[in-house]
Amino acid sequence: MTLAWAFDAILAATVLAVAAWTIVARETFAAVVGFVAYGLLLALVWVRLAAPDVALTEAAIGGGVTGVLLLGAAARLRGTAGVLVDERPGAAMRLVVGVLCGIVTAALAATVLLLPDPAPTLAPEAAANLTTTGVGNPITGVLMAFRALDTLLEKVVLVLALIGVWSLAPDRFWGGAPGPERRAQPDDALVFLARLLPPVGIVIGVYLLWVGADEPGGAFQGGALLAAMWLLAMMAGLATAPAVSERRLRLVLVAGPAVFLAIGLAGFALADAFLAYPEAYAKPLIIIIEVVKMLAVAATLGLLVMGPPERPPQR
Amino acid sequence: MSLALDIFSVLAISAGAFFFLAGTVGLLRFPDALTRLHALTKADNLGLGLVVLGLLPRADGALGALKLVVVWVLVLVAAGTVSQLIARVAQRVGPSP
Amino acid sequence: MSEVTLFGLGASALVGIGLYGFIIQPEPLRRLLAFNLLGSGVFLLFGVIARRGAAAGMGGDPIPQALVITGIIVAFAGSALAVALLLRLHQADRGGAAPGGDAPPAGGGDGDRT
Amino acid sequence: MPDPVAVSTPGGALLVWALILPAAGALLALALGGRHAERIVLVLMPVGLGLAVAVAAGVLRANAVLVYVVGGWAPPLGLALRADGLSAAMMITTAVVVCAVGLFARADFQTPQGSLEARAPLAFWTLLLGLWGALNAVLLGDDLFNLFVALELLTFAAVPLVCLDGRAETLSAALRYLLFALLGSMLYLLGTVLLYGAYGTLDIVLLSDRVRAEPAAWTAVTLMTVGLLAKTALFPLHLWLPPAHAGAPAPASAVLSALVVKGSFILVVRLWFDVMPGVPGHAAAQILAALGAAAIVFGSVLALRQARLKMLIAYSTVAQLGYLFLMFPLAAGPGVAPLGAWTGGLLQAISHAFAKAAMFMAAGLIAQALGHDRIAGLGGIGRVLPMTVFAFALGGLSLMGLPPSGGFVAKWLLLTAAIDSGQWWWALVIVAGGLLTGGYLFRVLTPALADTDGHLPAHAPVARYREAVVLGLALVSMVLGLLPLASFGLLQIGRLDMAAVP
Repeated sequence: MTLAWAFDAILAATVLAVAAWTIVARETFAAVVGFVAYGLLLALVWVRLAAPDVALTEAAIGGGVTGVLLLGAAARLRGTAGVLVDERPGAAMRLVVGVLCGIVTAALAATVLLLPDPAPTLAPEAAANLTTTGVGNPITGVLMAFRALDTLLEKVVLVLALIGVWSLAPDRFWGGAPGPERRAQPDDALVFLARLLPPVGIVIGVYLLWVGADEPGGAFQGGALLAAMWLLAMMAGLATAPAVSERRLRLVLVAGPAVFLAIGLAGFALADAFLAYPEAYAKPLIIIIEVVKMLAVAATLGLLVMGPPERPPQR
Repeated sequence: MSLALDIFSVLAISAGAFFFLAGTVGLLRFPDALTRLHALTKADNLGLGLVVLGLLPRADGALGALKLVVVWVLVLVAAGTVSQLIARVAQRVGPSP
Repeated sequence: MSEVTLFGLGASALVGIGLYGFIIQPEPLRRLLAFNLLGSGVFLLFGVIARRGAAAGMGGDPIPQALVITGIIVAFAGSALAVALLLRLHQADRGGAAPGGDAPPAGGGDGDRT
Repeated sequence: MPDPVAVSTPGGALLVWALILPAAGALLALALGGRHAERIVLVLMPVGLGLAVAVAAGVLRANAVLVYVVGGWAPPLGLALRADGLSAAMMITTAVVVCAVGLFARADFQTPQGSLEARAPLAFWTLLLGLWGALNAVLLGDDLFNLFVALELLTFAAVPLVCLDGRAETLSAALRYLLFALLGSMLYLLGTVLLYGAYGTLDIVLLSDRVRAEPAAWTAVTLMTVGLLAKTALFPLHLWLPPAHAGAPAPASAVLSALVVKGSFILVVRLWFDVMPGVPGHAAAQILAALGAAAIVFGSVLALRQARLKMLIAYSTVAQLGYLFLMFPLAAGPGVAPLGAWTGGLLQAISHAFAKAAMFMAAGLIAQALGHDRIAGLGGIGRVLPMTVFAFALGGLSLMGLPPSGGFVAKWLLLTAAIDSGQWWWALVIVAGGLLTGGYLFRVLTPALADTDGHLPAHAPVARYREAVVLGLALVSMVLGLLPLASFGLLQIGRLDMAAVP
């Protein structure tokens, strides 16, 4: 037991060290690179906490896509004059804030230590009701059946965030495509990677979705992987960014929540409650929702990373 | 038989660890970006290969072993491409410290 | 103490670091980085509580783990909107793209027609 | 004792429609795009208003809460939607204000003839629907994590509205607003995880039976309250509100000031009175009310010193939010006075919503007519836009708390509760706040109504129906004061801390 405990102690110490370093590092770009490493280490912590689904999500979205987003921003802002930069707080202020955060940490640590010993858990209830959802993976059961309203609202959050990002574009670029003009001449190494990796990525993404019903995996993780592959292809110039006003793109974006909503409303008639699934068809319905959800999540995550339209619309 | 496999695993993994160490030392000691890149990519890929080799006998069944090898190949491809990209940027920017 | 509590204390420290970074850092991008640290600390607490609640043959209580997956995606959406705002602010500040350019006269929204 | 298993009440399905319709409308508006977004909002406005009234009627008729168990999975495993008197009243307020803003904004956010689709109109109408759905989700949610997702939905619908015109000031105001909101919701989530760790559920009704006064509960309520105060912009954490609400286009700032800040305020009320009645204790309530009092004084004084009309109204929001938090020490505990304080606090939230929306839209019309909104240059606007300035004055009356406005009844209830419970200092704060509010409103009204002996300021024409909408909202805020006191019984239904009141 002590070997595992030692490994966990080292892992936790490393995660804290990298986190502290990203805060105190002087140069923003280095801090963001540190953050990406931190995201991957965190995925390892999630594996140690026996949560493979969350480890996948953390690696794919927390470390990966968020890392790409922040790296892109750091690269664009490198060397430009800071904007909306408050004045650097003096030593006294830093001390006060440090003490405040210390108190918060101490309170949290005390609460964690004082948590009730027979930890209150809903695992037995979830296990008991899992069979009626027809899904093997309990987390997919919670996301798609028990707390389906959370997942539905969350997909509407993604769509609203995308509308918010698109609404930041100057008016004359509305209708155009996000991302800068065609890359000057992408490196052939990148083009090679962009030709080799996406097929593998797509296969793994679809596998993640399919296996998500019974094993760790799921639509969000698969969607994030597909988004990564799409971004890679676009960075290498192999794929062009879709125009914002393209009807097909809008339908793919809205299809995720719309199908979920339609099946939920059908629950009124077929299974006596909103977002309830008729007993026999629970699994196929959930799979349909997950497939459409994955496409919508892949498109939304990719477009969120690419940002508002930056090119005039081609008439 | 399993004893021999265990010894083999221990040897391979420790060799892998040694190469990782060499790569890190190279990263710290070498003067400029290009040589560091060289050290890092070569040593770490070899180190990972040895670790994977060491884990193969312990993997659960052929599928597990195949997954390990696929992981190694993907890392090889990614590391190779990324190091070329960084090298090209390093050349354009000039030998920064 | 078991490793779960160890990670619990680590998560509390992460929250403290994230909060400290969020308040201290002057640059918005660094604040966003600290916000992501704070978020991962909170989600780690969810994970620790899920692991403590392991029962009925599951490695951990699925409810908090599902909440974390939803939380990570919502936090990502927040970061994406913040980054887009930051980049657009740089453009507008540098006077690059004319802010709003030929926006339709959005009512008397903004004050002086300067 | 076994947990009470929530079961759907007859009128429950209404709650689902009230939540789903605006969200579905936003998705449809994005999919169809172009001019359809505006038409979808026009169609949904009466339907949404009807739903809100139906929910309120259901709650009144049953004299109990409406509950809907989503997906058939009862809490703690599944989620439930719960409409008590408070959420029904706030849903009607939300519906009326959103309908008024929708009618008002048709002139501002029309897709120009030439182009198929324009950025600002599509964004405004889609985000308005998203905002309406998010507010209903915040009011009806019965699970703390579901409320977190609803809060994020509200934030992502509100932030882009601030910088719709793309100017550098509004973009930096929006970024500061977003950073504050993200920090606030993450602190809220931190408190939620502690509650789940200690009590094993996130459902409000189940939590109110399980939560006891212990370190986990105190830490959780402190973190959640600080997070929600950051989103409600209470005094020390109000820095983001004035530039954001003043910079936004007029219809957007009306919705932001009247409704969006009230969403997180309602969650603080749910947390203190429904989830853990009595756990935060009297001392904590005094601190919260002290922050409210500081907000009233600080906001009013700053409003007095503003040069621009919209900044003055934004600081007035900071001040009026302070009144809402006076309710916490006064409304706790049994007895008649706390009942009055509870009704007074929530009535202040409702009448402030109507009055502030009317004032922001009036300011929008004045700025469109004169081309600027400098208070110094408002001379004679009273003759140019009589209805608008009259509506602005009515809204001001309600904020000052002069009879017969709704604000008067709210402040009167708070005043009597303060005196009955012997906490006379809050009574002083209320009266002082009224005087200060009067100060900064007359600073606007005197030049506006001044007799400029004949020559009128150069002005652009303003549509008559828009003035009527603004006047209508201001009159609603006044009519609230004329309703008999008994009709506010709706606000008492379904309170979890009052075992006596069903």
